[in-house]
Amino acid sequence: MKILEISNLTAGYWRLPVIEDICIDVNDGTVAALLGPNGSGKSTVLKSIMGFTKIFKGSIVYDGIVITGASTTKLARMGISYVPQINNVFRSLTVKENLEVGAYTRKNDLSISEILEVFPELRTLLNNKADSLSGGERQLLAIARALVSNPKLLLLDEPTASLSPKNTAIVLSKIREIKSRGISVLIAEQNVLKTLEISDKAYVLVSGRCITSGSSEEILKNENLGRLYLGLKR
Amino acid sequence: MADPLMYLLDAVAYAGIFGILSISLNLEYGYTNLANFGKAAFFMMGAYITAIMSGLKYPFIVNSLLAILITSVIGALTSLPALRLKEDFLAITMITLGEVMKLIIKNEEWLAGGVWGISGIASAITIPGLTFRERLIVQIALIYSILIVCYFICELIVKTPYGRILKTIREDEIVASTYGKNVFKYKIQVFTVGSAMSGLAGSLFAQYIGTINPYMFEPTVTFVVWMMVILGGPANNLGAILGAFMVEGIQRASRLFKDYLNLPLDPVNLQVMFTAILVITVIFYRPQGLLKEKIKPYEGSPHKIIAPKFMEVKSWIRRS
Amino acid sequence: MDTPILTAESLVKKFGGLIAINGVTLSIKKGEMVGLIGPNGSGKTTLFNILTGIYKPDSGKVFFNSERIDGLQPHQIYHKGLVRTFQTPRILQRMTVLDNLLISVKNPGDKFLPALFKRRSWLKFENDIRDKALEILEFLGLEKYCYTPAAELSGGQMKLLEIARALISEPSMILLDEPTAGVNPVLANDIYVKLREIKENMDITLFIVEHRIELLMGYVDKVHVMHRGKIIAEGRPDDVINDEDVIKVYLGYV
Amino acid sequence: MINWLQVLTNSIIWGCMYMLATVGLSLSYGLSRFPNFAHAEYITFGAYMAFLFLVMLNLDIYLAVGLAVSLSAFIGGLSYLLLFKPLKSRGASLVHLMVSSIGLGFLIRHFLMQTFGGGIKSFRIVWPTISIGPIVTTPLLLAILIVALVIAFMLHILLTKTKLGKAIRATADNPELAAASGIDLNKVSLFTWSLGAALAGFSGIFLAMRSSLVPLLGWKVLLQTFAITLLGGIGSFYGVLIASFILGLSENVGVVILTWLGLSADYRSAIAFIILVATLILKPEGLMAVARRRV
Repeated sequence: MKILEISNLTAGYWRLPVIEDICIDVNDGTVAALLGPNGSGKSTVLKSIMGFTKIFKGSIVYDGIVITGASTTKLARMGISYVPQINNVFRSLTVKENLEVGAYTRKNDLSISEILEVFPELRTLLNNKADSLSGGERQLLAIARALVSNPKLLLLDEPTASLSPKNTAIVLSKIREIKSRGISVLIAEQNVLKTLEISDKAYVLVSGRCITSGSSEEILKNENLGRLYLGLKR
Repeated sequence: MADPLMYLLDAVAYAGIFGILSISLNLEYGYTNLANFGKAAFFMMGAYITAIMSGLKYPFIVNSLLAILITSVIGALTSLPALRLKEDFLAITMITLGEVMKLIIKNEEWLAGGVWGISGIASAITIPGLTFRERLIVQIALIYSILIVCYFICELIVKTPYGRILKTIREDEIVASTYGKNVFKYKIQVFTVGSAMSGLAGSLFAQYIGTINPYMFEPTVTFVVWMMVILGGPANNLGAILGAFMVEGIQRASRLFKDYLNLPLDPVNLQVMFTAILVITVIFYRPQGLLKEKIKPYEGSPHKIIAPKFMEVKSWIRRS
Repeated sequence: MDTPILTAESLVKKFGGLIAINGVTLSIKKGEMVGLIGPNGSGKTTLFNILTGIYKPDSGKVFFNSERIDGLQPHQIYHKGLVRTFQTPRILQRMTVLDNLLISVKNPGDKFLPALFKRRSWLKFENDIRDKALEILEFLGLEKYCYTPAAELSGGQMKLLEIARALISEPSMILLDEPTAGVNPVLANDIYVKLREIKENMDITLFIVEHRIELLMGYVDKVHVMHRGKIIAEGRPDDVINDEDVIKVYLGYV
Repeated sequence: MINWLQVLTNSIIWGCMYMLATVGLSLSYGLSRFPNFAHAEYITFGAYMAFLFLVMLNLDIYLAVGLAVSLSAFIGGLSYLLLFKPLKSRGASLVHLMVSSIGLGFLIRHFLMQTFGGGIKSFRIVWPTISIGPIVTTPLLLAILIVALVIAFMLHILLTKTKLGKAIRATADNPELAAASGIDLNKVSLFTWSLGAALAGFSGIFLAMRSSLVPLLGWKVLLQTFAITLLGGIGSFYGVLIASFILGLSENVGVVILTWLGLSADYRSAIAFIILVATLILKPEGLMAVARRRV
């Protein structure tokens, strides 16, 4: 069962297509990774799913429904959560309030303790302003905020960028835990090897095109991965 | 007014005065993207300087030059802090500046006659023995010759390399400064020129109308000028003048309309409401204005003829 | 040809708690074509912004032609002969392509009074500079658009226009921020051919941020690799490509 | 001898009035990212509606005020729905938005002038004076104080304790992320605009009852509202609270100084202008800037 199916997507901003002809499938309950160096269009794929870009052609199907061009609010209500790479928390709100806003679409009441079980690190910070958190804490909060809405699909944009190795490990272990709760994840990352450890499937993007894809093992075994990744081989 | 021709001539004179304001705002907003919401303030300053000086029996030429000088200096001074601001902050500052200036004029009776204003301002050209209508025609001649001069100055400014830099600032300030232009300096200059023109317009207004009071310079004046530029077409000087004519025409027409149809409406209210609805409609459906900006090389530049020749020669060289 | 044109000495730039540039030292020789690569967020664009005066470094020095330029305003640095292009093309949409070029040249008519009263002197200058502008536009294949409003160009043509605009001011060095971003592969290759020509024939030093590594490697003399605000490798393209550290950085080992 | 206690009391009451008048402007500015110059006319509108119901139709005072405030809210919501929302979705520039808001303001003001006439009107209520120790006040001023404090407290609860209030703050902080959290930006904006206009209308009623009702009622405090908005930091409720009292205090102390200098007390608005310009030059992000972090 596929939770997300992107076919032949060409999208970008204004008149410049950033990604071309991208096909991505995410199976229910799995982690799929978008890998690639900077400028390869990973973020653009996620933003296109979330309705932030201009889509020139192609289609996006989520949970059996075509969502190409749907409004961001509607997508959020359908169970897609998104963590942008930057500006991913409400800086002027406290940690608790961030979580409460994250739970905006939930019908039933949110129990903060539920999410704090997954993110015990945030427990002591509940009344701090998000602005005052450290980089690692803020990233955890961003993910927690996206999770409290009980999404079916989580889109993560470079969650480990500019984090220390220790914080990177924490974030990655959280993603594993998220997967174990049956939530599908599509993660965009530059950090290839660490990401492949947690993902089931990966797509390598270079200059806006998908140059290779396959299960994580296949990708890892590829001897030419390094050169491929740098766009030196096609 | 009983005489329809007089009414028409009066409207024409007003349109001329507002045309000057309109092209000055066009220089600031249309070409340089400076949102000056303080037009009424500089207009008022020009008018009051002329009125006060006229009371001291100075001739119009001196008064108007002084008005230009003082408004440009005050324009430059206010622009120093204001122009570093973003568009919305600049708008707020300028609109409130107008209110403060009005406050001063209302309160300083010794200087500016307070709320009663100043009357008996001598007109610029006094030829004895003319009828009222003839005097009006002389006025129109004066106003329009100044309008034409202002128009040519603005056209000249925007069709030089200097004007090209103004447009660059409008399009992208960062590009302008990366390519070696001191953006702030250009903004101050434009603001100064714009203020000077508004002061001149105010000066003309005072000598034309003869009596001024603070209530003639409400923020509606600023708004009407904005209306002219937006309706006529920003970054098009002819458009700005066309806008001045149209807005003035619409305002007068709404007054006539009221008279003939006997609508139970106050003409001023009808005018303002109609203008407001019109400006909103234009912003909705034709944000670029009636006359669009012409994006082309300047008129009369010898290059127009040279360019195709250049291409011919180039390709000829390549072929041989 | 071994004199350095641009030297940066231990530059540091912090944004709040984030250290964007962490002690960058580099030196670029006159007439070289140098690439700058590195993963996302490694500080490449920030470095450009420091070099061109958009940001002030927290510490460190920048020398251009042995003159200290850190702390100068962008327009002052421009007048020293150091020009840049932008990643997302910053073209002036409601102006003709030709005007987009001409704004970059210092013109006697740039000042208010000369513009109005010394018409003859700047008109003459305009005519000369237009010929040069047309030459550059022709070199980049844009000559038939010279009177088109720039908003009507395609994305790739806008990138070319940016390069043209930098060229016409006769700089001694151009910083190019991803000259091929959003451009189709064929045109991207063309752009590099042109850049190489510029370097060879016009004696202009080029410093290029690029994410199309393959393309870049085929044309440049030297590459710097940035990671987490530091230069981690530099050298000839072949050496850098085969440098295990570089691949590790990209794959996320480090 | 100057009764400083009286000056302080007046400052607080003026602060309350300014707070009511400004909150809506600041919130809508933070949310929609442009200054709504028509806000001043919401103030006038509320006052005229109260005049209509209270004096012309002779309704009960509470009913009349309630109706007037609701109608102000309606006008605020309507101007967002019919004017600013479609303009924003058409990608109107900041300048176009500002010009349209000025246009809307004139439309409202002259509509009122047309309907009610341009002259000075009075609510014809004579307020007895009450002396509390050395302070002289009227029931109206006490009512302003109480209403403003109650509303400030309710706003505090709304913004920090309710889902809607948090959604408003979240949207002002980071609209993209708010949308990605499932917040309906239009709904939040509509609510904020209506609420802001309602409070402005409320303040208008008080302003008019305190002195008299004129078509320029709202425009006269435009300078003050913008000074408070910018001093407090655009979009910050607590900023507005603090800035209102700062302005109230500086104006009242200023009036004392002006009289002492022999200048007209009308110059009190110039004090707001000085504060406005000083803020823009020294600290353009305001006292409590958090909402507007545009990189």
